[in-house]
Order: sequence, then structure tokens, then C-alpha cells
Amino acid sequence: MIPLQVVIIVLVGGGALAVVLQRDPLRQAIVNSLYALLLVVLFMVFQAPDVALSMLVVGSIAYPLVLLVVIARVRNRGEEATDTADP
Amino acid sequence: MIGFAIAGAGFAALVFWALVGLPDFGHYHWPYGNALNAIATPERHATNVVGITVFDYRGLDTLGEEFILFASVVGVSLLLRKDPEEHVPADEVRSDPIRALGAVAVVLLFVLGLWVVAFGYVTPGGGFQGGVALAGAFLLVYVVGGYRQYHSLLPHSPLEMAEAFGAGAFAILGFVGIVYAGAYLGNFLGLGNAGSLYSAGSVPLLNWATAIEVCAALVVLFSEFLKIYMLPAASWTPEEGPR
Amino acid sequence: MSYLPYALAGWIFVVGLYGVVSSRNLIHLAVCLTVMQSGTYVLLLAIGYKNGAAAPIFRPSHHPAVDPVVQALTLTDIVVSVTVVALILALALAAHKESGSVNPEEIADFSG
Amino acid sequence: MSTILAFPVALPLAGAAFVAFTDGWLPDRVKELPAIAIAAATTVISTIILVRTERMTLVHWFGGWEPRHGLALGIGFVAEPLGAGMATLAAALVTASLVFSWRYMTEAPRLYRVLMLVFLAGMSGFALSGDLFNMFVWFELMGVAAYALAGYAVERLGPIQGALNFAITNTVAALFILFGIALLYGATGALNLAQIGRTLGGHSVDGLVVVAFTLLIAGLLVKSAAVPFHFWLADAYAVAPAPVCAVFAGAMSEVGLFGIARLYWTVFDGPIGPHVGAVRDVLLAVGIATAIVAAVMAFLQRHLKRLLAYTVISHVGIALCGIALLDATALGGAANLVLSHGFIKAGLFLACGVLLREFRGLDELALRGRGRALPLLGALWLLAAVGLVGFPYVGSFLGHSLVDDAAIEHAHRWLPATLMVATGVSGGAILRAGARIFLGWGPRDDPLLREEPPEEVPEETASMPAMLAITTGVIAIGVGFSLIPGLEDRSEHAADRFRDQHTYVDRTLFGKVRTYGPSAPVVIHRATPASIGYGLGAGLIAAATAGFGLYRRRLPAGTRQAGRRWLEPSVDGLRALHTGVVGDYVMWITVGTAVIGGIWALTLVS
Repeated sequence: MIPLQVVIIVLVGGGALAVVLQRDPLRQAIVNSLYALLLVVLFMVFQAPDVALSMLVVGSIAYPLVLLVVIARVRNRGEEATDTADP
Repeated sequence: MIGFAIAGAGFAALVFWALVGLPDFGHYHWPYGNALNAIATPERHATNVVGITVFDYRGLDTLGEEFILFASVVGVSLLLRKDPEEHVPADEVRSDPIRALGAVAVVLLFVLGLWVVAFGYVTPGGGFQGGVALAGAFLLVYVVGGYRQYHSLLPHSPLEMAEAFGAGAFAILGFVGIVYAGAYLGNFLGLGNAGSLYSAGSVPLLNWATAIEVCAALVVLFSEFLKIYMLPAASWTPEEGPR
Repeated sequence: MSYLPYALAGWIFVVGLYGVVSSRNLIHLAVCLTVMQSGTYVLLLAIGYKNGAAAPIFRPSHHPAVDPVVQALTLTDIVVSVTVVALILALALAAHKESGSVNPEEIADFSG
Repeated sequence: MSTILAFPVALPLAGAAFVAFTDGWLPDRVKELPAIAIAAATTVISTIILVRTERMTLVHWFGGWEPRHGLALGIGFVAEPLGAGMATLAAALVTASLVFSWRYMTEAPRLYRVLMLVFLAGMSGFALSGDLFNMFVWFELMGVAAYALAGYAVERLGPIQGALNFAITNTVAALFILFGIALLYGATGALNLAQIGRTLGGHSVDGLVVVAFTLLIAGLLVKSAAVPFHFWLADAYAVAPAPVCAVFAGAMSEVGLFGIARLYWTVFDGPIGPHVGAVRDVLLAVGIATAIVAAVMAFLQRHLKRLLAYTVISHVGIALCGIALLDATALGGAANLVLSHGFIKAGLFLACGVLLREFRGLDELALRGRGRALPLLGALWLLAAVGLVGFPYVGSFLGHSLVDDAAIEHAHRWLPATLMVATGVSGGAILRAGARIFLGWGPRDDPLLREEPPEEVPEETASMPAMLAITTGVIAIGVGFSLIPGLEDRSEHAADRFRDQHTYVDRTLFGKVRTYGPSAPVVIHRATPASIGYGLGAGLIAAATAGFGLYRRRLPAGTRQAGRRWLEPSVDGLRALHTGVVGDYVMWITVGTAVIGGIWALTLVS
């Protein structure tokens, strides 16, 4: 168990807790992407480049897009947004 | 809540008790993985064993995985079909530097995606990862250009046909495997030489079919969600139908 | 120390499950599901690791490598996670359109 | 090396892609044909496989990766009579529901047909696969298609809530299964079922084996909706369109049970075999609780599909008891129950589709007496109810009698009587609904039953004769199941082969082909007097329950007061548990898994 493995394991454990404890969806989406980045580093440490690349791509493109659009749509209704859909 | 706390603690205890039974970390000694590592280059002339495992040794898992993505995107279009007319607001990005740099970024990401797909069975990468990167490139068109460009660049039905084509091609290539190699998803082309793009028999075909399907599926998924996002707040209220 | 990666996998799994059970917002719940699923990624990859071995990419030459099977399984797993999150969020959008809320309690249209 | 095994999975998948690809080009009238043709072809192929597996177990290694000196490299499909029977049941029901919904599903019909074909491929793959992770992939494929299909009527809140509860609980179940698979891979280094079973044989029963077994069984119990994991099923089946419900009820719940039997006999029988008593008791307890609780809940419903959904859960409990006895006769009986119940329940849900098309709603009290306009449907409803109850020589009687015989053999004398009561009560609920709708008996309103939201109305264009013909055909197959000659010996023989792990390993890993004798002599099942007694008893209880449901007011006031004081709190308590909130459902999954895991941890560890 080289020190790098221990450090990244502790960081990922903390990251997972942070994502779950963050109840506001918008902030959670951001923390989730950071957590995905930590996972990418963990997978590189576990000598799994394909999986790291997959997690990197999914964590930076697929999850954020899907989450942010739904959050934006849900928050609009909440605050009686103006007529045009503010970006 | 107390009930759950006790049960949750019990569940966690069970999980951690099970993990104790695993062999020590870092001492993988099973024949399965070592056998696949050993025969990848001699028998399939491929250097990325994970790519070969995904497309050849355990190709059926990937067929199932492709159709999971295909079915979920079809499901999302089924669930979000209820919305009124398309609303394409004029929200172009007006600052020229962003548009210029954005165009460069789109091309770069597109080429990167193609590269990641192409070398899937040689170096880390593959149909899925490259496909998502390509879908990201299309998404970047919306981010730096505007919804109008994105919408005109990617009409809906050809995308769905591309998605169906990618998934169907994977299944059909399996049938071709029966004809030439005697088993579904059998490898049927010449093996070429390892480390080059022309290697590992029919795996490149499966690789590209996956890339097309994943890219088209994710772009359809993004379009569905963006279409909802673009609706004016007024039209995002439940119809007066039965509650 | 050789138990730490497995403990991490178990920890992420249980934390994710706690998030799913205690969630009062469907979007939060969907993300907690992905966290729970990432627990299985870590467990799979930790099982396949071999000390001193490199990634199973034999370019330019063969060398001792970690287990490729778990990496293939984890790839399939990540795709499953993306698709399920997309479906649940689509349903959450539909629920918000009909009921104006994404809180599972307020959506409970019927029971019993 | 029979490549035919690839077709029940590859054909629907390629077909789904073809239907999605070419839909824009086909003229309207012909649009439905490709999907139905593909589903019918899959049914034919699955039947061919079922017939060929009578002689020998068929194996197909994908990609041509045969095992090398006992080490499985690729993914293999292994077809045995039970697995092939499950795949045939799924294909037949999907074909029937695609023909039923010829013009019944008019919104986004293309997407509906694509999802149905993908759903069929998922079930066939799960039934035939010989690889543990591959089973998880088909489990997930089946799930993803089912979540979208359940939420089809997306413009109302009910279906959205049903689909959400369905999706989240089954995804948590899939994650339990995946965690169990990862543990098993860590302990055995194999994913092929035969290989894991062989390696696990020498493995002592430690924490890893017990918890992996618990997680896998709990995940599959969630899919088959056993108590306390059953809450999602009623929400999902009550809101899905009728043809989709027919396939859900007929095949999807049973696939979970098939998975439990497959995993126990092929993987865990080695290490856990000596402690089989603990496994039997826990699964029996879960099965009985499921049968009783769901039967009572079925009696408390007025929305027809929700009532039928709870009867589905009750029958899953009965079949689970058959599997839980861990004995060849009982397993054969459970297989029979699954097949006959599958067809009959699918028929009942299709009948709900016909009622919905005719009367715009499925509220039992609102439909009182209006069913007289459809006498054929009324007769079918009665026939189906009798078939479900297991009246001698009708419908699921053969399955019930085999399970009862095995229970008596294992000195579980009380089990047949309990199952008889559960079957009677759930059958009574169906009879009560049928009598009230088709014969107009019973009062106009009933405070005991709960008010449900109205159902979405299908198009008028759905052709009534076609729908009635399909419903009749499906119910007829289900009801006639006990009369198929020689089925009893065949099912017991198939159950024996299913349990024989040693031959399974030899056949898959070492290619030692063993051919089995000619099919059993043609003789109709000679029922023992005990099982005929239980069949008649169940019929009586069903009639009594229906009578109680309809004519409760005629009971003397005194008994009614006592009944209300005594029954009321438990009924309200039971109903209060079904909150409809998904967080509670996942909590129940965790509690159930922790309890089952705790019991097995104390009893199984050697």
C-alpha cells in the first residue's frame, strides 16, 4: 500500500460522504463532478486507464449535462421565473 | 427512524464482515485474469486486453450494455414525448472570441473523440469512452454557439436512425460471426499485426458500431433534456387534465 | 492496511444507501444512487489489483498486469449507471411537471 | 456447440434496432407487423430449444471461447428445460401482448414496440445465461425497458410515481446483486456459474459466502416482490398499460424466482448444502408472509389492476414456498405454478384492458353490473379465477399438488393448509370483483375498499374481437395446463436435472454430453386425495371470501362489531405500511436484507 493509494482512498471516502450530505441539488452536482474526478485518480492508481477515461468522460460530460438541465428546469418553477428561460 | 438506524448498522456490519473474507488487497492470483492477459496478443493480436475483453472475450456483456443505453434513451424519449411544440429561442453567444475559440475546441474535442475510439483495442480508450467524447463535442456546439446552431446541426430523426444503426450493427455483426466463425459474436476478419490499427479481427467493427451508437444515443439524450430546458416557463405547467 | 480499499468500497456503498433512504429530493436521490454504484466500481477494481503490476496494455511488450476482467465489468457498470440516472431524472422531470415538486412524499399520489 | 441458443436474445435485439431504424418508411397498416413477426419467431425458436433440451442440455460459448481444461474464458449460455421453459413463457406473453396492443397503444407506438422487444431479450437472456455477470446485464436490460414501459401514461402523476418507485427499488436491488457478484469474484476468481459453484465447493462458509448469498437472494427477492420487498410492485403494475402489465405479471416476477433457484442450486448448494435447514426455514417464512399479506391486501383493493397486482405478489409467495422446500418435486411444482399462473394472470390483465376499452375505467364499484354486456369476458374471468385457485385438474392444480406432496414429505404438514388459505383469499378477491362487475351482485359502495384515481382511456380503434381472442387464448393455455399429459413426470425430471450441479459442471466446463431418456409416458396426473382435498378447500375458501366481500352487511350486527374491533387495527396498520414513498421502500429493503443476513450469519457459518 503505497502512500499515494492511502491518500486517494481517504479523499474518495470523504468525497462520497460530501456528495451524499450535500442536500441542495445544484451544489451536489458540482461536488459530484469533483467526486468523479477523485474517482478518476483512484482508478489510475488501481492501474485501470480505460475505466479512468470512462469515468472522466462520464463525470465531466454526461452527469453534469443531465443534472444541470433538470436542476435548472426545477428551480425555474420554484422562483416564478420570468417568461424567457434564463440560461 | 430508529428502526432504520439499527437495520442500517446491521447491514453495514454484514457488508464489512463480508469484505474481511476477500483475499488481501494487491494479491490477485486467479487463473481467469492471467489467462486472458496471456492469450490476448498471441491469439487476437491486440495490446489493450481490456478492450479485447469488452469486445471479444465477453462481447455479449457489451451487446447487452449497448442495448441498455439504447433502451434507456428510447425510454427517455417515450417519457418526455408529452411536450408542446419545439421552442427554439434566439440565444446565440455574441462574443466573437468565445465563438472562435469554441469552434477550435469543438474540432479538437471531435478529433480527440475519434482518436480515443480508433485506438480502443491498442491503447486505453474504446467505443464507449470515445463515443461520449464525441457527444461532448456536439454539446460544445450548443455551449459556444447557441441552441439554434445545435438544433439545426443535429436534426432528431437521423440521430435516432444512427443510434438504431449502431446498436443493430453490433447485433448483426454477431450473426456474421455465426456464419464465419461458428459462434455468435465470433471473430471473423484476419488478425493483422498487434499494436497497429489493423489488428484483432472484427473487433474494430464492433468498436466503431459501439462508438456510433453511444455518440448518437447521448446526443439524443442531450437533445431531449435541452428541449425541455428551452421551453418557456409558462408552458411548463401541467395541462388541466385529470390530476 | 490491505483491508483499506475494501473498507472504502463498503463505506461508499453504505453511505450511498443512506443517501438514497434519507433523500427528500429525487435529483439528490439519483446522485446518491450513482455514489452507491461507485462503491461497486471501487470494490471490483480493488479485487483485480496486483502489487507491482501495471495496466493490461501490452505496448510495446508484455509485462505483469492487473486483472482485465474487473475493468471490463466496471466499464459496463458505468454505462448502466449513466442510463439509470438519465431515466430517473426524466421521470423526476415528468413528476415536477405534473405535481410541481420533486419530493417523493409530495408525489405519493396513491398508497395502500 | 448449438448456436440456436443465441437467437432468443440476438433476434429480439436486432429486431428492436430494425423496428427503430425503419419505422419511418413502413406504411401505417404494416407498421405493427415486424415487431410481432420477430416476437413470434423468438417464441418458435425458444420452443424448439425447449423440445431439444428434453434430450440433452444445450451449451453455446459466445465468440467461440470454449473453456480450456476446465477454465471458462468466454460467456456461455446453458439451456435446460426449466430455463428454456421460462424463455418460452416470456416470448409467448410478449407476442400475445404485442398482438393485443395492435391499435391499443397509439401514442409513440414505435418506442413501445422497441421497448417490448428489448424487454423480451432481457428476460430470455436472464433465463438462458450461464454467466453470473451476464445475468446481471440482462437483469438490468429487463429493468431499464420495464421502467420506461411502466411510466408510459406519463401525463398523470400515478404512472410517474409507479415508474419511479419501480426504477429506484429495482436499481437498489441490482446494486445489491452487483456487490454480491463482486464478492464472489473476489472469492472464486470466476464469473461462470459452473466455475463459481465448483470453486466454492471447497470454500468454507465464511462471512463472504453468507453475505454474498444474502445480497444476491435479497436482490432477486426484490425483483420477485417478496414481503418485505414487495411495495413497489403494486404501484408499478397498477399504472402500467394492460398489455405491459400482462408481460410484467406473467413473466417478469417469475424471472426473479428462477434466478433464486438457479443461484442456489448451481452456485451455493456446495458450501451451504449441509446447513440447508436454515435456508429452507427463512425462505419458507418469507414465502408464507408474502402469500398471506398480499392476499389480504388484494382483498382490500377496488382498482382492478392493483387488486391483480397483489394477487401476483401472493402467487409469487406460493411459488417461493415451492422453491424454498429445496426438493425436486417441490421445484417441479413451483415451475408448474409459475407457468400456469403466468398465462392466467397475463390473461386477467388483458381482460382489464378489454374492460378499460369498453367502460373507460377499472374501479370495481363503478363497474358494478355493467359487465353483463360482455358475457364472454365474464366467463373467462370466472375460469381464470378457478384456474388460479387450483381447483382439481384446472389451471395451477398440478403445481399445487406437487408442492403439497413435497411439503408432506418434508414433514411440513401445515404448509399445504397455509397455502390453501392464501390461494383461497386471493382467489376470493378476484371472484368478488368478477361477481360484482359481471353479475351485479353486492352493494354499490364498500367503505373497506380505497378510492383510486381514474385510468387513462385507450383509443376506440383497438379492435375488440382481436383483444377478446388473445385474452381467451392466453387464459385457455393457462387453465389447461394441468391436463397436459405427462407434464408431472417431465417437470419432476427437469427439476432433478436442474438440481444436479455435478452434471451441469461436467456439461458446461468439460463438454461431457449426457443424453436423457425418451420423454415420459403419456399419462394425466394421478392426483393424491390430499391434493384434491386442498384444491377443493381452496375453492371453498375463495367462494366464502367472495361471499363475505359482497354480502358482509347480511352478517348479524354482533359478529360484524366483533370483526371490526378485532380486524380493523391490523387492516389499517397493514394499509398504513404501504406509504407509496420510495424512501420507505428502500428502507424496507435494507431492513429485510439485514434481518435475513443476520439470521443466516448465525445459522450458516460452519
